Amino acid sequence: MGDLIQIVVAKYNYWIYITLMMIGLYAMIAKNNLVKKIVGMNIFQTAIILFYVSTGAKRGATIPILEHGHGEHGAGAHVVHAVDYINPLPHVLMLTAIVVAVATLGVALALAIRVYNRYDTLEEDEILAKIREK
Amino acid sequence: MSQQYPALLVIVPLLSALVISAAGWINKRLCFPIAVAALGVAAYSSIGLLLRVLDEGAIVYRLGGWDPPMGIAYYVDHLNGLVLAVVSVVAFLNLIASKKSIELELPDKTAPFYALYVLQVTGLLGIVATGDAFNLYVLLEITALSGYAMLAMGKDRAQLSTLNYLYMGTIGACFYLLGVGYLYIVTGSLNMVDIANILPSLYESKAVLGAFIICLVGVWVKMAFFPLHAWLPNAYTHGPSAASSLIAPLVTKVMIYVMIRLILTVFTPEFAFNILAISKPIVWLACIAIFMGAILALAERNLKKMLTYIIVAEVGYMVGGAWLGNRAGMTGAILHIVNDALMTLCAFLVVSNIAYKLKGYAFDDIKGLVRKMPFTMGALVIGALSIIGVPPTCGFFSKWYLISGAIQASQYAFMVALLFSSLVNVVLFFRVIEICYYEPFSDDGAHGHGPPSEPMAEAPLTMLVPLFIVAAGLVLVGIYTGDIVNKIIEFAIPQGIV
Amino acid sequence: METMISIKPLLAVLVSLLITPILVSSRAPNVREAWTFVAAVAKFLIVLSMLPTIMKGTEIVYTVAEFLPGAAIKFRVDALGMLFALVSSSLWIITSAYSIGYMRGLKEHSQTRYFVFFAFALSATVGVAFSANLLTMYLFYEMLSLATYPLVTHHQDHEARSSGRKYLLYIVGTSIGLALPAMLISYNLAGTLEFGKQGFLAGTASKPLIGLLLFMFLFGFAKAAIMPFHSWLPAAMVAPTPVSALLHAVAVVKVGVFSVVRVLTGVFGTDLLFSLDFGPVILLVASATILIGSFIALSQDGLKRLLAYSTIAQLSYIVLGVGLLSPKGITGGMVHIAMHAFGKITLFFCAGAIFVATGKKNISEMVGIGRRMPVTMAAFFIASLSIIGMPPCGGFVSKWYLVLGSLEAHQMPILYVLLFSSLLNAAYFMPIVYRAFFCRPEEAMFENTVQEAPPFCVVPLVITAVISVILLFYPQPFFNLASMMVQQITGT
Amino acid sequence: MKIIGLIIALSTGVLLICATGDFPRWADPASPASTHLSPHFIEKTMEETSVPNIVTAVLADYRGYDTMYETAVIFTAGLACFILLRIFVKEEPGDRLYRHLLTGVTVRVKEGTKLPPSEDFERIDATWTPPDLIIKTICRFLIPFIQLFALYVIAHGHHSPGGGFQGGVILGASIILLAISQDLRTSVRRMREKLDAVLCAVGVIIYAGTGALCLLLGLNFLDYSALASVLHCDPVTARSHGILIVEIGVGIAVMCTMIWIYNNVSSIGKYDEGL
Repeated sequence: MGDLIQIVVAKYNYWIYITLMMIGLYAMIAKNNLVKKIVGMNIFQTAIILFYVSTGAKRGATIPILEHGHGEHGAGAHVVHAVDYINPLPHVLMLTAIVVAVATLGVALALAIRVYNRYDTLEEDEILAKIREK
Repeated sequence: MSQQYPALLVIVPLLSALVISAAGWINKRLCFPIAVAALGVAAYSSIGLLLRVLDEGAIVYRLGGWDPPMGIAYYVDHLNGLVLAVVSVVAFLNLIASKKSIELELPDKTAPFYALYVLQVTGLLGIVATGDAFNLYVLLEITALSGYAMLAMGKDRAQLSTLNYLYMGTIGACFYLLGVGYLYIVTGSLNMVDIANILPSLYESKAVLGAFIICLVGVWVKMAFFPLHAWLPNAYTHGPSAASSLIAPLVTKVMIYVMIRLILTVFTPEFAFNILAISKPIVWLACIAIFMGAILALAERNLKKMLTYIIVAEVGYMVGGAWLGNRAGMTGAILHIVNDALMTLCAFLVVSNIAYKLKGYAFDDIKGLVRKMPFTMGALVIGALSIIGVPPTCGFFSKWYLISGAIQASQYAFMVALLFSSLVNVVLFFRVIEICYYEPFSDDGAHGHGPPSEPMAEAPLTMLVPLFIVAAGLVLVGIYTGDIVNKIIEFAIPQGIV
Repeated sequence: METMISIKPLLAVLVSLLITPILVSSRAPNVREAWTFVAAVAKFLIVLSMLPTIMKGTEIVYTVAEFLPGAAIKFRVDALGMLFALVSSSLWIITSAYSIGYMRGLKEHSQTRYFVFFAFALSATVGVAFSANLLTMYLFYEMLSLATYPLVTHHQDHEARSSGRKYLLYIVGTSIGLALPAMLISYNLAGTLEFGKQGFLAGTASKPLIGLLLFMFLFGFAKAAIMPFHSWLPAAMVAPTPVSALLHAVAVVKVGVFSVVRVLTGVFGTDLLFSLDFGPVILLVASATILIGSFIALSQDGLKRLLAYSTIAQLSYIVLGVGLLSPKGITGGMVHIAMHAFGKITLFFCAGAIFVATGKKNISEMVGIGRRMPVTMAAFFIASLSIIGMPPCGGFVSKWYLVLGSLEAHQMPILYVLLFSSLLNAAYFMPIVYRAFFCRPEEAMFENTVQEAPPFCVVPLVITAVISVILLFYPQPFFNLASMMVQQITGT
Repeated sequence: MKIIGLIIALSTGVLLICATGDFPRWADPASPASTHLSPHFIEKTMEETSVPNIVTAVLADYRGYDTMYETAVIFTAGLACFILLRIFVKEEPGDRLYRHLLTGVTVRVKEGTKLPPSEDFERIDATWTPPDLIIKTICRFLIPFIQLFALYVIAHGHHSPGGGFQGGVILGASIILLAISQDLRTSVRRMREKLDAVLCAVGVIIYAGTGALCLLLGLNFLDYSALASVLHCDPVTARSHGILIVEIGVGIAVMCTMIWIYNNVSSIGKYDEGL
């Protein structure tokens, strides 16, 4: 039991993101309401963003913006040590992923509006029933 | 200039898509020529690129001038050189063929549609060319978003099915992204070749296994591999003709390419086939996919929807072929990417011709098609023969390699599944041909002289000519299969796979 | 064995394909028919021009495209292929003439389609004859199946539709379901598909596997109409008579038998079959087909259906000849390809001529027809003699060699099968002829106004009947080719 | 469906949890992610691109290609919302309502007739509600500052957290705030649909065009050091400037796309009063 707690604590970031991801995935599959599915999708994507960003963390390091940054480059520049700054790459990647998530959300909402206009409901079973009636 | 082909291939369409979108606000008639020019350049440079690859071997293009693990690089070898050429040519032909149908189906939104079309092609080309695992994800999303938008412009329940596609597509892409994240944590790299170099020491790692599985499942969702296929038929059926005839031939095929790339380059065949013992179950899954695709297609009374189920079965062909783990199977899978793209394009162009001239493409609507649209019908027959796998059309030859691979790997179930699906395809297509040929019936005595001839109502030339080119391509690719295999695919498969 | 590279085989195949655009685009029936004739004659001449080379023992080879080592699209003309190509291309000329008479006589619809697919079918037939390997043969085999589908369903009514389904189901179903995998397995065993003198499977697989492959090939080429995959043939008789005549008496079924023979000799090799003792199996299947086919023929009233069952039985003679695995038997089987072709096509022509002139299809309605159509029925008589295997007709030669072969192979039961089936043949043909000529005037079912069919119909059937007779006295072209082939196989 | 969903979600979770077994501990400085590529970025950025904000440098230069497509993705989304929702009906049949701004009198105009062009009248929907005065005034007051801040965020992306995306979103939000606090017609008057849509494309064109310019100047696509000859500076500074140019492009594209998406979604493509 103690071991398990140790494992969980050492990697708690992953446990949190996976829990969130499972919630999102479950909502996407099991929810009947199309907008709730979109919400689930967003939770899912956010969980992944959380996961990536958490991998960038580095104990004892600060945000990846160089001090004394202004001006000089080349020979006169300050020596920079990698251990002092956290990993910038996941942040960059997640900036992209956030944008993608927003874009997907926009399109999903637009589609949901179209569906609502057509069927007057956002409940999937009702929509399917209406389609079957025709 | 030939040094810059890899960039031109993707940049020209991207820039043109933007220009089209802007030009649409000024003069709508500008959009189509720009799109044609852009895809023409893309097709030209992709073919030029393929020829260069044949001469010089793999080409690395450093975007931004940064060396690969730091920056993003395009890595074009024989495998993606071939796929690039197919994608750009298919997109180009379909664009020309679709002009009229876009104008008919979406009269006031041609400009954004062309822009999305070209963006979609950009995304597909980028996916194929890129050598960076994360870049692939971004391009995947461009492809997906433009695809959703185009498919949702259809009639009936298009929006609903596209929304379902969006959910599934997002899950697939997110799974892939997760897989890349896992790989990044254990390797620290995003470049495919770099990852492959680091991985051998990590083959035992659970993280790599997890990354592989989650990537694979993500890609399977995107390609509609059997139990994950539910989004595909409706989304493709209800979309506008131009969109489905672009997306149906290309998207699933490009996703197959991604899977093969993951197997061959990122995780290496050694890992995928030897260390993981999952080839057999996956081939079994592929068999089920083929069976189910075929059976579901049989139940359809709508030509376009029937074709979508055939796509589901064809995805099974390629996944199974790739996972047979031998050279013949892999050759078959790669060859089938080319062939299936052309075959599906041919079939969907026929559907869009039908949709252009007739009320719809349900079996009831296409009665007597032979007399109304004889040329379209002829192309449908050629496409059907290729999908069935009759020599000398190209479909036969990829099936040949796939079955050879199945025999060599002693996966007889896969062989049976392939033959079963061929037979079902015979039934499917000859049913269609019968309907087009006999109905409506006229039983004027024992000596039926056929129904009274109806006036011919053939689709316009701009739709027919690309269709004929594709139909001829099916036969030509079949005849030159030997060259394609010996000069391109041979080099695309690493020596390690026997 | 010398070989020679020449484009002639490809030309022979393509010549009928090349005219199809002209056929499609031509509006006038005369132009269309003229071009069909030109192509038919050209094809025959090209085939004929290769004959001397082949007789000298040289083989003509031409590779179109190689897509796998040992599995190219490749032509090779040897004695066996030459024999078959000669038969089919010469009969195309005659059938073209007959088609014109028949189609015009009945004012058939969609004649363009008819002639186009006929041309396709002939290309495929010659393609099969000249194939150098299993792949090429399969290619043309499938092409033939598909090209004949529109011909079978020419009438476009319910009956044609269901027959067309049956036709495709049997032919394409077996070729994809049995022949294709058998071909692939063979390729993976031997690494080649090239027909060899003594096959290429020897020493590559165990007896059960060879047996399985034999089964798959034998039934996979369902055009050979070996029971139980025979019932497409009677169904396909809904087609117009020239189609039945050329395709279902000559081209299609012979392609099936030819393919079986090629596979038995070129893939398995007679030595392999002999050493593994598979000869009797083939003989059993063939004999069963012969006898059952003949019995069913006895009970038929529809003339074309009777001829169809007769064809089923006769085709198995050829398989039987090869199954004997003795030189004389094989020779007999090969020659039977030619003899049966000329005999059976005459019979079909006659059936068609009767239909054109009187509209009658059933035997029971043909009492006394010999008096109204004496030429037709005389030809019918001669041709049925040929099929039965009696002098003065060519059929006698092939049957004689089959009998000799069965003696040579010490297969006495086969001898009885041959004799008994000849008896059956006589039993179903002779009553027709008898009732056609010898009946009381009040029994005759025809008005005096009934005339012979148009000359386009009658002349071809007279020609083929005459050739049937000539072949008894001058069987050399076919006979020599057959014996050459046997020499090549046995090496003696 | 619920049970299937539960099973799928749980099995995915279990798979992913198991796979984390071999991960390095959280925030471990010795993890491969922190030792393989990132040291190069951290230590060389200043030297190679002259940008102190490493995230900006990696975003717009090392992985600038990703970012270009990221901008393209957002553009695609805008285009997608537009094509899906926009309705180009000339005018719905029925009477139109106009409100006299000074008096608040509503005028109903019969179908087919037109109001004389005048600044005093504003078109309104049947469901029009007057905007709250406090909200309206405060928002009008805030918007310029928000926009100013946005420009700062874009321009200062080299040295502090920020950049084109962040700035663009803030800019877009300012216009959207206008639309929310008053109505959509007001914001569309400030930012016409056509201008907005064209600017969307222009933003991405600035990015991709900069890349293409590098290509035309003889180096690889997006290799900003090629701009040195145009900008008259050394290649490293040219990279820094190149990043600024593309960040501006990103800012424009993101701003306009945000507005575009909002306009289409909030008015369901009718471009009326909006929410």
